[in-house]
Amino acid sequence: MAKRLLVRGNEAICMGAIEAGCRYYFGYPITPQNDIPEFMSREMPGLNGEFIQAESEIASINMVLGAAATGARAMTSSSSPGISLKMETISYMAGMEIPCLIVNISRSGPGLGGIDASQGDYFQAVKGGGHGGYHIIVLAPSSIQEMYDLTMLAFDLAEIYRMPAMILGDAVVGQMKEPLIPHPRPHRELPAKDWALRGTEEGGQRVVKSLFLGDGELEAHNWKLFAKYRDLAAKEARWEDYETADATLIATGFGSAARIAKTAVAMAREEGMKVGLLRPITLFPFPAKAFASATEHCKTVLDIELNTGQMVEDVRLSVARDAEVHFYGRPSGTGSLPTPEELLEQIRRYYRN
Amino acid sequence: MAKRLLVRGNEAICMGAIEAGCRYYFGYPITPQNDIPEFMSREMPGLNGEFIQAESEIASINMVLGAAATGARAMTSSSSPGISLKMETISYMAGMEIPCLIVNISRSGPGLGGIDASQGDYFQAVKGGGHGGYHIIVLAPSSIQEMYDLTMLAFDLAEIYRMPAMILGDAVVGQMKEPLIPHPRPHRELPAKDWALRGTEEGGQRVVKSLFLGDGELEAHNWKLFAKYRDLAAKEARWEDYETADATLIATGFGSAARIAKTAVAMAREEGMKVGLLRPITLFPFPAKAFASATEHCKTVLDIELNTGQMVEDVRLSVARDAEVHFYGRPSGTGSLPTPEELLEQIRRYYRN
Amino acid sequence: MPTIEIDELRCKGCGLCTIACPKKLITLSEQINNHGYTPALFQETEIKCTGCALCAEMCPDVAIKVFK
Amino acid sequence: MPTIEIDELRCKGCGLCTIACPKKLITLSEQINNHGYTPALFQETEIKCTGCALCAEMCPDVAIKVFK
Amino acid sequence: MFMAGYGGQGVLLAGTLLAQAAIVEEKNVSFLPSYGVEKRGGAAVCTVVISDGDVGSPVVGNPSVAVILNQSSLDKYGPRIKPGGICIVNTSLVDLSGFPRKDLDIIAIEMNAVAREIGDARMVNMVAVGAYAARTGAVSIDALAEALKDTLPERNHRFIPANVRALEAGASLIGKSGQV
Amino acid sequence: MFMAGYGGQGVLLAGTLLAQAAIVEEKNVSFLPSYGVEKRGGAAVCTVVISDGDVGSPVVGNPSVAVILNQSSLDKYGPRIKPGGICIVNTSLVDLSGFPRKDLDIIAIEMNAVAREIGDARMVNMVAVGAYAARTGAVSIDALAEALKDTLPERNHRFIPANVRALEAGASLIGKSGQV
Amino acid sequence: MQQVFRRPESLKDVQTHFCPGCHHGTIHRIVAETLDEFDLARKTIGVASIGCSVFLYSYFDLDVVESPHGRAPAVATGVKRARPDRFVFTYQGDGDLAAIGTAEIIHAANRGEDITVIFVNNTTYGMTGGQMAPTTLPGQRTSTSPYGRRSEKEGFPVRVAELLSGLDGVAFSARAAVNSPRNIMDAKKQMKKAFRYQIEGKGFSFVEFLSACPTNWGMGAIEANERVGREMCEYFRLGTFKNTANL
Amino acid sequence: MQQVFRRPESLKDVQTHFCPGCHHGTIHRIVAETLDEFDLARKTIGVASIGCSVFLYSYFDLDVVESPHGRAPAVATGVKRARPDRFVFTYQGDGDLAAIGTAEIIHAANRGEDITVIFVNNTTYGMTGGQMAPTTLPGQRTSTSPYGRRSEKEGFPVRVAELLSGLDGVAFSARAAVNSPRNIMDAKKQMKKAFRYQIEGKGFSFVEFLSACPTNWGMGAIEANERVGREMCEYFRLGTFKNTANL
Ligand SMILES: Cc1ncc(C[n+]2csc(CCOP(=O)(O)OP(=O)(O)O)c2C)c(N)n1
Ligand SMILES: Cc1ncc(C[n+]2csc(CCOP(=O)(O)OP(=O)(O)O)c2C)c(N)n1
Ligand code: SF4
Ligand code: SF4
Ligand code: SF4
Ligand code: SF4
Ligand code: SF4
Ligand code: SF4
Ligand SMILES: [Mg+2]
Ligand SMILES: [Mg+2]
Repeated sequence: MAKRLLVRGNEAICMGAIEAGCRYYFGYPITPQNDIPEFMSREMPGLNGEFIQAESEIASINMVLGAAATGARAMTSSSSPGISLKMETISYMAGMEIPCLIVNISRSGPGLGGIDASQGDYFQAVKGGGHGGYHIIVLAPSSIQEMYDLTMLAFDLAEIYRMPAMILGDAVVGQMKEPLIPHPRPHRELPAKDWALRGTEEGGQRVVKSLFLGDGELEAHNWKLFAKYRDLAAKEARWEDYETADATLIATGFGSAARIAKTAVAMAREEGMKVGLLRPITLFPFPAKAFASATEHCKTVLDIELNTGQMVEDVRLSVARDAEVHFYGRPSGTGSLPTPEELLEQIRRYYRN
Repeated sequence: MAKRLLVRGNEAICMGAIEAGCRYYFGYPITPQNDIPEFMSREMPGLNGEFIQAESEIASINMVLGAAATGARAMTSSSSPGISLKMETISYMAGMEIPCLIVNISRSGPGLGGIDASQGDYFQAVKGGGHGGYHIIVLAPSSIQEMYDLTMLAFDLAEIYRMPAMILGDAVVGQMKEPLIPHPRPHRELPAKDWALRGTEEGGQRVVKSLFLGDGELEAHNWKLFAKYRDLAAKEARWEDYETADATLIATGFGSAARIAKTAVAMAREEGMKVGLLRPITLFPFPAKAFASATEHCKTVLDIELNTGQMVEDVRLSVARDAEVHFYGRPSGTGSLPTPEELLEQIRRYYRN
Repeated sequence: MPTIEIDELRCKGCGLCTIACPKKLITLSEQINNHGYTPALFQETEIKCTGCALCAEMCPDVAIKVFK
Repeated sequence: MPTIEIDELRCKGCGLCTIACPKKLITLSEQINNHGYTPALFQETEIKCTGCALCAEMCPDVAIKVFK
Repeated sequence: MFMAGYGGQGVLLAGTLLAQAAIVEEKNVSFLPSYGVEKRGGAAVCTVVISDGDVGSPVVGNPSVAVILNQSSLDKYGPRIKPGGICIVNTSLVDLSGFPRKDLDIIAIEMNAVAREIGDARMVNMVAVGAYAARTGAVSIDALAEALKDTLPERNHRFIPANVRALEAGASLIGKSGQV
Repeated sequence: MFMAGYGGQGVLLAGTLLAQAAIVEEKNVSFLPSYGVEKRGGAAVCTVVISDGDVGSPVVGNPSVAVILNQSSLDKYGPRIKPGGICIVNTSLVDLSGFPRKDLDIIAIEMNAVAREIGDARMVNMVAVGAYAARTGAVSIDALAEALKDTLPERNHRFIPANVRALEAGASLIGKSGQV
Repeated sequence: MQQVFRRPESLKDVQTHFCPGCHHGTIHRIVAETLDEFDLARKTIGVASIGCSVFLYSYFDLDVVESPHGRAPAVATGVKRARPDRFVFTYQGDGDLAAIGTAEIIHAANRGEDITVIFVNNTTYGMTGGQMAPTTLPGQRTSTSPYGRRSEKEGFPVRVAELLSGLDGVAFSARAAVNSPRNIMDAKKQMKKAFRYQIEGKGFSFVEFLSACPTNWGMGAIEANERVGREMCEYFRLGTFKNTANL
Repeated sequence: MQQVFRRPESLKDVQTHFCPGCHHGTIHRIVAETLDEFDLARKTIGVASIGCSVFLYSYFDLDVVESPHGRAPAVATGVKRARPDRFVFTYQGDGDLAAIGTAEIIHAANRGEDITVIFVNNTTYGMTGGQMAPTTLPGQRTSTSPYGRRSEKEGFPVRVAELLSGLDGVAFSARAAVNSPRNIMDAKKQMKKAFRYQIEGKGFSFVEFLSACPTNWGMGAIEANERVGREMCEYFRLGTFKNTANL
């Protein structure tokens, strides 16, 4: 057995980022993700990298924009209110086709809200909280190993598709510690960065921009981005399938909620109920086909989220027409994390043999 | 016939706001909505109001927050990138239950994009581009008279439901001139502002905040907000129904796209096709029931948007299960505004007798 | 005679009053109070409290009342 | 002999060169060019161009070449 | 109705005037401007839809009437005019010789010359509007004259007579020859 | 397994140690901390799930074992313990007299006293962990001792022997009486 | 015998969440005393910022609005413009005011808004666990400057009171400390002056308070209190930097 | 006969979109000449801001990244940290730098980032149609100060070059104008000094250019050019405000 380290989720992201070759971190403090800038402030100097605690979340994402425009792997991290502040620039980076990693260890809202684990930012992450109709890659880890692995994947996908990628976590997966098996960054074919700025002595002029004023230019650019999104959906949708084959009820959810739900599903199985779990790992692209095919035979879906209902819309848009989608939400705040026992109760409520 | 004035859309918003009693405007320049701050900078001083061109969009929405927290009617306006910057504070205001008006005369994106009419900000406006899972009221005028009327309505709904309201327009309805019939603000019962700050000499302490740390407090607050959203959906959904009664194809869309589509529908009718238009006026609350009942009999819906597909998700979530929803999008940019002739072509494409 | 009163439940045992008192009449207790702090104790010796209120001025928790 | 060359198509007729030339050798044309501007005209009189390039320095559109 | 020229030719003012005149005549109308990003020298384009009933789309794909004030506008928008439609062209700045469409009612007017004749070179837009009004009957010259009061800022009301002269000059060209 | 106390009692360190020991024993484990917003004086709570197979939910609604280090934790979390579960209580700070549940295996240890006895008042958490390990067999004391190396920062390795003593003291209380 | 020192009326009689020896408590009291002195409490609207002082409303018996991190001066601008008859102040930390809120403080100051800004400089982000702030001293170790602030990469501490006094809109700008009874007396005087500027409608007034954060400095309360006098007062000079009306 | 004045090489041979008499053109040329002089063009990454100068890449033959409105100094920070071997400059208007971008410029300056900032102050928002800027002069009418800037409500024009020179991280700060051949010569010298600071790794350098916007000032080019000398130079003093290495 390889050496297993006991690692906090936030730190697993840092370890994954460093293994992925990220040497530029720009951030601003906010609970519950402070472990990330703190870790990076310790590590970057020794790795010949740069750590800047910027004057704000807006400045940090713009530093990422600048560093990443030179082709470097760069990242920022924050939590919900801080992520909201980055929306304009994220839209720019999507339009400019700049790869980078944004980590959102989200907290409960709206507004200042609280610092508890929450999934209230699904819409913002997945539909595009910024203006102009763009998308970014969104990955939702539900274990510490995934915090590490998906961080590496995020950097690669971002480069392959030339777009920002986000890790969407929360205080549960961010603060939790679990065994982690570090491993070298897996090899993936990456395209040449023939767009990256470097001074014209290495060739002709390069411009990284999102302004398109020629007749029809911007529309064509939008359809080009759209084609990438379809490509992503076809090639990069990822999900975990747990005992859905014979299920008559499929529970779903992402990240920490799915993690809790999985135990509820196991408990239900122990009680003899045919229940499975379908957990989207990529929220964008959403694994719509997995839902479509699973609901070919299983007509009851129970979606569980730490909010008042967000991913449930994508589930409804994905399932077979005659499937019923139920929702159980716990918009989070102090003392509002659901327990497996509670979710089992919900499974019982909708379960039909 | 009452006196009709030829008025630009952006100015109709100002006239509506002033008639609605708004005396506090805070904004920052951005095309194509500069008529709004310019109009307000001329008018506010004479009305004993305040106009501030703030240092940024973020500062302006926070000035709105401050003024509105005292119970005053206050507003800001901007366009897409500037609206993205307001996301954090809009989430705060939703959480703090502060009424106000935000105008988004949106432009083409993502990023800097261009200044052409666009509907790329639907998701941001309707799903909540900020963090934490909140909603705001979103109204989508498609004529100059509506720019005026819906602005007044927005202020009233904002106060009744204690939440921010948005007018979502674009350069077409913003820059277009049409006859406007000004009229006194219609009477609506408004609740007392027993939450507005005024100094304790007028009673006990009042606090306007979004931080809730007590056990279960924040979750309860979220469900309370959610109940308002349901209430809104039940009571305040508004839409225009144009010849849908016998239609076998219903076109839909909002704002300027719907305006163009309406002519296409009329052209189709002239050709003898049974086609109608269902235009959501409130985007949040989305008139889901109108779609559900219209698609009881009409099974083909054609949604037209100036983007790559956003409202279409709400349409799909609303229609009868066996209805087919088609989408035609023109993500906008210079030279990409669709024409009625072009939309008629699309109607023909999906029309079955 | 001037004196002070320390609110044991408000006191967080920071000790700032102990250095503020020119007469050195305040010390920290050895005992932990309900909140886990060792509160300040006022004890006159042959030197008496002047009611100068410097201790109270220094107290971040407004835990000291001064009488004169 | 020093002289200048004005690129008629680049010139926007702002006139800044006309005030910059110490010899007053530049005036604006009455004729509109292709872009709708009245371009600058260089015309020596008995006073000759010194090639000082002050006109060119002032020109925001880099429409003037100077030879010496 | 669709009008295109370059910035400075008064396209937007002309469109606004037409819209205001429609209001004077108690018609419905929409005026939709559009111009390039650059403040100067860009193209200026507007669409005015006048109707007795509801105005639907303010955007028109194939206008039945187009007023074209400069060459690039003809090149760009000429092909879009509805077959059988009317195209009023400022031949002071437009060379029609290369224009291929034979299915249009083309009304060629040397508008700059006409404007100069009546004494104000800037009145090209008014000449165009006059010609348009006379040819289509969409609005009357009287309504246009009336509308000038609401369209021009107070301080420019002294120019109203000159504007009216230009409107009339434009109209008279149609009147004279029926078809120029 | 669920442990609760107030900040400063070392609840999170204890939880981490347990998790690390589970790793030493090649088990699966998750450690989930949670603490109040205030930095000081707030409650400190953590959940450690140890399993030979996959660890599912790191959140446990009704823990089968709870270690309770202060009064407010008992009041708040006591009712949640699974019927028939184990509740290890620090009776130095907790008064069990008002605790109503009779369906639990309650192990009362005066942990502060025990810690003081072995010479370091701060070792309450280690006493608790020792008792927990001995009672449940979830991890061995050896594994815990081993895990201390990874859990404590290098500069605190000199305290390892004291920590081990505290672990053993806690364990021995179970060992001695089987059931305290 | 008479009570010569008592809790000011506008300060609620509750336990704060501040750490032992945290100067926020002292500064709260000074603000409350000044409000009482001018009999302002009942016509005041306070603007809370995000930081350890976020619970302003829990401690002050005033109407209070919360503002997003760094935006308090903009929020206060909105409040004051809508209610020019009210007394309006913000209370902000150094992360809040001197980092994310830089634009808002500079422009509210430059506009000369008739508000009072109370600025608590403790050279760190207290609430989030002691990260580096724009006011962190050179060499100071924090959780995000683990090797000490390196001025060549991270810049020098910003002297806010001086910076603002360079703006024409600022009427009063001063720096005070609360690390000794004597400094506390001076601090109260500065606070009073600042309040008088607003009361008399004379424009933007600003007081920076040097403040200890024992918890994040990793020090005991007394040691932290001493650091204020030893290290902070040296870099951040106490005094009045602008006093246009000589109040 | 020899050509003694020619278009600098790093300036593309194309027509700009600038209005007649707009000083952006002149400033572009000065920047290009200085790049040429130091032979920097091919190792430079330019950072464009949002304003009339947004098309930087259309006019300069350089690698260029666009930045969101006001954020150019943060973008440049990212570029420079990732490529410390490249020459990095931002080119920003007064709306961009002195309003929305206040926090970014102050903190990049305070960190002493090794970049050069070219700041074009034309007392208005040019691109969006002439609204009031933080640098608009008292009494100046703009489309959002239709009655003239009222300093008591809208504050005084911000003197950015002076403000920045108060920050320890700033190595060089100067103000120049391009309204006369003589001022243009001086402006070039300031530009050269600023570039040398970066070339020699000596820290943050900044040049403010006073600039005419005839279109939005509602003036002819010559009149606008004169206003720079008459009104602007009076309020915004030309000169060097900081020159730490005395280059
Ligand atoms: C937009 C946003 N970013 C970050 C945070 C996290 N945050 C909370 S308080 C704080 C700063 C606290 O420092 P300071 O302003 O110095 O106040 P102190 O606690 O030191 O008094 C930060 C960054 C937040 N709440 N919102
Ligand atoms: C976030 C955002 N807000 C506003 C705008 C609109 N906008 C474009 S350029 C500009 C300012 C132009 O003024 P300035 O920076 O002074 O440059 P100038 O055009 O005068 O050279 C503004 C506000 C924008 N593009 N993005
Ligand atoms: S009042 Fe003065 S003398 Fe008395 S205890 Fe306090 S500080 Fe000491
Ligand atoms: S200063 Fe106040 S809180 Fe601190 S020890 Fe003295 S009485 Fe207690
Ligand atoms: S070079 Fe000198 S003298 Fe010759 S035209 Fe130009 S300014 Fe005049
Ligand atoms: S300065 Fe240049 S653009 Fe202006 S008139 Fe002279 S040559 Fe033409
Ligand atoms: S963390 Fe620092 S600033 Fe916050 S309450 Fe504690 S001592 Fe005060
Ligand atoms: S608007 Fe002003 S700044 Fe912009 S190009 Fe024209 S003159 Fe220059
Ligand atoms: Mg602080
Ligand atoms: Mg400008």
